[in-house]
Amino acid sequence: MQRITIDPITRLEGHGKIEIFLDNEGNVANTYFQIPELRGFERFCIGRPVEEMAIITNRICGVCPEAHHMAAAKAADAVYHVDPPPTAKKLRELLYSAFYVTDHTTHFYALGGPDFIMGPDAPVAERNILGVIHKVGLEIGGKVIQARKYGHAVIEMIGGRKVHPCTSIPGGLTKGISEEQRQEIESMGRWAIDFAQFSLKLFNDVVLGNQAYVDLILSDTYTHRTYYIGTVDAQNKVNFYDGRVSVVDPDGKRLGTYAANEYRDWIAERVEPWTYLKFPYLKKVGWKGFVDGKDSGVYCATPLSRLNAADGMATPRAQEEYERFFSTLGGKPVHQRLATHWARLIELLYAAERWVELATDPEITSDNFRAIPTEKPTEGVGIVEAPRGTLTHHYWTDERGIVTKANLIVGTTNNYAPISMSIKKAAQTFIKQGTIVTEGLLNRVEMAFRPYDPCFGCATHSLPGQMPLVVVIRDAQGKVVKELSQYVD
Amino acid sequence: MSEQRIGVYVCHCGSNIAGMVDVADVAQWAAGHLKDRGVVIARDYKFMCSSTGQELIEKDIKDLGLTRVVVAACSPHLHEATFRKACANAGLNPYLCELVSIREQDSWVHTDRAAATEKAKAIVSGGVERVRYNEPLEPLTVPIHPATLIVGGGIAGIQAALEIADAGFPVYLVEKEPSIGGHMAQFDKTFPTLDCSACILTPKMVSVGSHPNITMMTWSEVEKVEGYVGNFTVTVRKRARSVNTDLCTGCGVCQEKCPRRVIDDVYEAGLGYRKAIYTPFPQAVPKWPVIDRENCIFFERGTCKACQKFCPTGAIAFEQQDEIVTINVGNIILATGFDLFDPRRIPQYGYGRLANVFTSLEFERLSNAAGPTNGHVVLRDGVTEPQQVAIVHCVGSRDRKYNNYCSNICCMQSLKFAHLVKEHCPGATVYQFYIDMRTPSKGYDEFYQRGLEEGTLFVRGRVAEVTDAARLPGEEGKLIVQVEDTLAGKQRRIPVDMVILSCGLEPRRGAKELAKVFGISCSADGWYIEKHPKLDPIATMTERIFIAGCAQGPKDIPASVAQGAAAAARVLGRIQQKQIALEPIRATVNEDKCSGCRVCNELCPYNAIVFHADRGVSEVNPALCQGCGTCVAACPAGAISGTGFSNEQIFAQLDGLLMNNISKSSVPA
Amino acid sequence: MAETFEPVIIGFTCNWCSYRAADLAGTARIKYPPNIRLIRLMCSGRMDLTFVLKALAGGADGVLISGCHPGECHYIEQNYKAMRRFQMLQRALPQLGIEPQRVKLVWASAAEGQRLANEITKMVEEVRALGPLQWPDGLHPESVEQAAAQEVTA
Amino acid sequence: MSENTTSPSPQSAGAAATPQEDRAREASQQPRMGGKPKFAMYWAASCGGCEIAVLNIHEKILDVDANFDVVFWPVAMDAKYKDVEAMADGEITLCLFNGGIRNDENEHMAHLLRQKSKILVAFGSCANEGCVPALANLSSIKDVLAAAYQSPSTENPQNIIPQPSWKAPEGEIHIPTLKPWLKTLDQEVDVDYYMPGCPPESSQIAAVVDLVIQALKGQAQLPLPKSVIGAGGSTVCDECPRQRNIKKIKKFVRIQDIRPDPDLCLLEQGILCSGLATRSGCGALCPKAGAPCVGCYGPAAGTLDYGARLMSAVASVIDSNDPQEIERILDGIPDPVGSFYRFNLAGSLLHGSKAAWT
Repeated sequence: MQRITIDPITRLEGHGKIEIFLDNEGNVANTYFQIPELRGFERFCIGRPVEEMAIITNRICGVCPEAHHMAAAKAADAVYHVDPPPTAKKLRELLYSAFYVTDHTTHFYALGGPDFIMGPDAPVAERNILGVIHKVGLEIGGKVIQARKYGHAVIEMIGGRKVHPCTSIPGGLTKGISEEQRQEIESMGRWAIDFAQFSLKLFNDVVLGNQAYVDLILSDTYTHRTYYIGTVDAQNKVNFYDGRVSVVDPDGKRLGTYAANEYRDWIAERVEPWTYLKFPYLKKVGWKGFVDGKDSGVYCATPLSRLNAADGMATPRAQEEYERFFSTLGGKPVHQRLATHWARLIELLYAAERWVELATDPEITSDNFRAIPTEKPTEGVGIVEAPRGTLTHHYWTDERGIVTKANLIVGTTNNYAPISMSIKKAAQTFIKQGTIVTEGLLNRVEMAFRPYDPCFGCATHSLPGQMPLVVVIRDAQGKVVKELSQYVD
Repeated sequence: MSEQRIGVYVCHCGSNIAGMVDVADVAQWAAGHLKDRGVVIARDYKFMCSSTGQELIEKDIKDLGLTRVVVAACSPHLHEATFRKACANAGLNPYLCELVSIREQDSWVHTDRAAATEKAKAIVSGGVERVRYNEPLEPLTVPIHPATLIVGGGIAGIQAALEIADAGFPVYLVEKEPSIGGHMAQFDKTFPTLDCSACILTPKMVSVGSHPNITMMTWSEVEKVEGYVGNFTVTVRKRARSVNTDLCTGCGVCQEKCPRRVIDDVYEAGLGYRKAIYTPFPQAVPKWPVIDRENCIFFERGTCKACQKFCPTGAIAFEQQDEIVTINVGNIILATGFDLFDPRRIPQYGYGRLANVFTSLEFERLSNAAGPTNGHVVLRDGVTEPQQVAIVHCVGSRDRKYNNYCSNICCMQSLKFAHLVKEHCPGATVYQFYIDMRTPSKGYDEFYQRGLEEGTLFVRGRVAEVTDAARLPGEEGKLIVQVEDTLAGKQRRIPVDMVILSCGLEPRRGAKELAKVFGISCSADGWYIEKHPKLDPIATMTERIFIAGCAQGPKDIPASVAQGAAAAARVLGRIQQKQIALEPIRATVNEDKCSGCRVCNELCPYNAIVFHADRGVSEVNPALCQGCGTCVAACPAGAISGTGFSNEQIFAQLDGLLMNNISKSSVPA
Repeated sequence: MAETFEPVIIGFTCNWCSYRAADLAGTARIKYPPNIRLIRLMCSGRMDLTFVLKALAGGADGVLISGCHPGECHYIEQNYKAMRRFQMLQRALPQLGIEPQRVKLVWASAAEGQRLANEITKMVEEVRALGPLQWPDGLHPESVEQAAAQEVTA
Repeated sequence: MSENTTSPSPQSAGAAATPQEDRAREASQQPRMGGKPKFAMYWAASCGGCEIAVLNIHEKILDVDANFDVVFWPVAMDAKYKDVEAMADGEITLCLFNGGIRNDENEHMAHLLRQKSKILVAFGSCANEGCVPALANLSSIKDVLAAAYQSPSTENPQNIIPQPSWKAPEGEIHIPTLKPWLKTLDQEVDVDYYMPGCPPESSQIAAVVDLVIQALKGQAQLPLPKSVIGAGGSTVCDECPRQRNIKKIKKFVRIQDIRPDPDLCLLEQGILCSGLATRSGCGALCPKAGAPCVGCYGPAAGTLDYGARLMSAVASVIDSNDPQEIERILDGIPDPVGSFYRFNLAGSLLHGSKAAWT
């Protein structure tokens, strides 16, 4: 039996290792997508004051610390049974919307987008942000940098720092914003809306305008019929900061919605001995292995999932794009993973619009951004939509508010099973009867998981380094017969 | 760090060390295992502190170019100075020498030779590592102000003041009462010689009053002490006397005319009266009276002014205000004396409840010819002479409930009382109720013998109760002393007319507060702590501040006088040096590292740390700093370093003691 | 390890009371076990908790901190600062897996050589009973791994 | 432990200094033929915040591109791990290494990049002192694994625990072995410079980039080997605008319990703020935002143990001499080690709890 080792995967914010085993006919027998690290946050949150969770758990991931900061802060609110004043909630959501803009921008232009803008068969050396800049023009590089800059400016204004914000505490925030800051935030937000629309237009022209890409998107290779989850507001519109989590089945039928503290009725996690990462699945449906379909509890939590799980977007421009999205791709739900890139841009637009909505909210500059907790701390769950999936923080404390138990289900983790499935499917598609494996395989495999924008930093609560994508083909004895890299030798 | 050349010298101290520690082995080990730590020579010698021993070191410094010296011998408190001097003689900065103790802390306290030898190696190793980080230091010298402040005008303070003044140096004598004299002025006779207290004290008081070098500040109290060693700035509050001392002749008319009689519970111990304007006693120095404003009718109602009307020189000055004066002095002697134990705290002795129970001080006044009864020893009724008198010892002393210590003077004062009773009331029976008789000093035991001969009755046992509840015939109208006679081994009830409580001595109320003002410390009992209980009972741990008399602990007049004189001698010696060299153990702030967090600001009891708001940094005044290092340990920025005890030195010593400085493999098993 | 474990205890004494107490113990030939090695500070207020942790990390099995009795500090009240730090450390030690009894604060006046000797004897026995601390050499964390090798593969 | 470890213990008695100096000297010489000096950045067990912080220097990133040959930077570009192995020793001029050493793979990369780099910079709190993940050093690996794989939402009846090597039906597969103990970079390999912060502030990164570029052009001097770069020489209070008075603490409070005076030192208000012991350089961001300093810039120069320093300082200003009252006041600090060693545990003298290795 042959085995192929892909270790690790490039331009994925975290570390993954893929083992592909071929049977004697040279067909894919099985694939293992392994996550190699664990930092143990669930353990060492124990004994810490719950108000520190927001600054401890955001060290889980430097790519989306804002998400952990929010989830932990909301959980701490719940632990103290305190309801932050509207201004506090709005400021947090404002920060969070700005964060979404930087994060989705980074992914689309630096990580996921290049596959499309440059084309899947373009040399890898070109399939990166620099390539994009060369193809679309230098000013786009400036725009991307600008978008990140603005986003981080807002994060620092409200969160106190660009990375690892520090201002959310049980009952609200440690500071508010001034009118001058508000104006600055608003004008940056308006720029962000234009940028989001520009990005959608870019996608429209370069990708949707190219039948080959559309076919690729719609091809079965990148399609899985799974369940989808995503947080929605009272009107069942997509919301990143707060709401109930909506669960829809592969036919798009809503199974129901759950509140943060009900998450364990819906979600369970499975442990495999060959990876440090767990596999969440829908408890009600149950774990049936790495298969899709209605009977398998495997679900997906991505921008695509959020669109599938919601009835629409809460802002006008985003809503238009939402409708166009589903009409173009033949109605809800959309199962084609590559469409996630598009969905992400629609979320980018929503985030920018929400940013301006909140920046123009009359309450936003109020100094009533704190409520002092009065109740005994007990237990609480906080849920937000991280860009890479629903993020759940759950803390139990003693009467002093010291954490006695912690449970974290992190964005990317939700998608571990579907990603593994996508990888296997891609491998099966491109390795047949011992076809000589070419780098094409590597690109295609990469394309299979890149839509998930997987961040195993979060997932493993660690973010170790990555190495270039290398395929090692070994024979049954494990001797290396061929080695390929992404570079054209 | 530049390469060090270290010499190690292990002392035998005869057999004191060599008897328990294999000194040769220690020296050899050091030469071998500590070679790569900079040790170039290691010797052992019989007596390192001997002149030959010191020469050994000096020679090596010159010949081998030693840059550091470690001596393993006795406690640094004994010979640190010796070996530092030896290094200095050889041109090596004395502070580059480290003395580690392998005697007091090793050979003398351990019994296993092997273990003691291993420990000695560790101690040497610690010293070697530490000395590598010793820095050459220069002692700070500060000039000394020639004037001296003496607080307390009792006999000890008076003695000290005269000694210094006679030597030609200025003295400020601060006394809180209107007159100097202290407790001694209240006594009639003094044991064991029974000479008249006034007769021997008054001349001294007078010469203080008239001495050109002594500035007396009576009716005054020290409020603040600032500045530093050798240069104190003292703030004194001179309470308003309401008498113009330039005009007052001390004729005393004002006191005659003053219509307000006040019970005098200071000088007369509550037995007699004084006026609202008064001098405590006829021989008072200074002679000027004071108006006690709490009791003066004018200050109560705005009328009267009798004194003013009659004052021939118009010296009465109601408008006078308290005066705050600041004086500069180089040395300070505290002679603040004692307070009498208040026997009300022992209710079963009935003082305050039973009329004819007296305190020792009350009896002093009773027996004093110048006292309220003109020296007639009588009961409270003022007429009846007592037939039986009981003297109770150790009242408030040698008693866990009150004071553990022996008040030193009570036995003798009780013997004196017994004698005086017999002198004033011939035929009276006197009982002494004692625990132990303590009469150690010169002529004291003879006085005790005399008491015995005079027929005083001694009952050994602590008095349980003094009561007026008669139970047996003959007890009616008497005070009954209930006691277990531990010699006869039985309970006894002894009816008497008068009971004298020989009260113990206690620190002045407020002694602790005063200690804070002067930055010295009190023992748990509240007495001021001397620098060394045997070798330096005069100095305090705070440079330039000395103690004399009962402030340091209960003592009799000769001892107080001796200590006053001794303190004066110390001060004179210091003044003559004109400047002091201070151990250069000081904290310093690195201003670049100081963040101005102000953690250190409140930590210094000597207010040596000042915060410069403009620069946002703290600074240590080296002259005020005493080198305790508390701020060094507290500085969160590590911006404060302490010379002599730097982190580097201590870390290094730790590594040495734990033998982490030599590769584990080479550690002898 | 030897049959009977001989703990190493580092003692920090102040220059005025506890070091003199140690001297007095010597002068009076009062015996106590040789397991303690003293470092003289000017005042217990100089006691930086770093000293204690460095001692423990450096191989000491226990640390004794000693100074003048409260109210008798040569520097008036600095020993209270030592006390505050000590009490703080006592709360941290258990979290670090170190028995609080391994670090002790003992007041001893210059006159209390006997008392100091007794306290040392007592502490040596207590630490002996606790067994070796033997903290892994910080600068060579491999020793940590050896210590925990069996744990690595859970 | 960082550069400023003034411990005179021979292990750190500067013995290692010489090779550094050589490397640093070479590095500051004009780059040899082969064009621009080579730049690498690597993440071990870190959160990626350091990478984001570097990206946040925005336009400056182009200077890096202009002045360096970026040979290895996983997050930003594809490069072959084998390429690094193929490099000559010291071929990489400047390597920013972030992340702690959590497993044997991190260890391997640390040694490889040390070998290949002239200047190895411990970049960010994790590499410098362990950062928050080092709090895992308070527990045994057993407990860490149990907390993860027996969590309340995990269905794991057979109590499966991931294994470093596992026999799948198709063959044996491996994942890295977790170390019992998270290490800092310089506990694993020799480090030339230390750049603290969680993450290092972008402005500081930009300044350092400038300096190195200048130095490579021979227009500036590289700092002394083993020194801390991209940070201040004092502590956060130095940069904190809050008003400070003498410190006397009668009561410690948790931040959610009070509405702090926005202009007054937080510690003086009883909120445990680490600013006083934490190296300056961030600009006191957290205190300015009304939150206490959490200590991410690590110890000030000359500090051997960050937590011990902070504890000694804070305890010193507790306003009581009565043991009982002091205990009551200390009750206000429910998690001393977590609070005083939040970022520094791996770098501390003890590195963690005995629990981690027994």
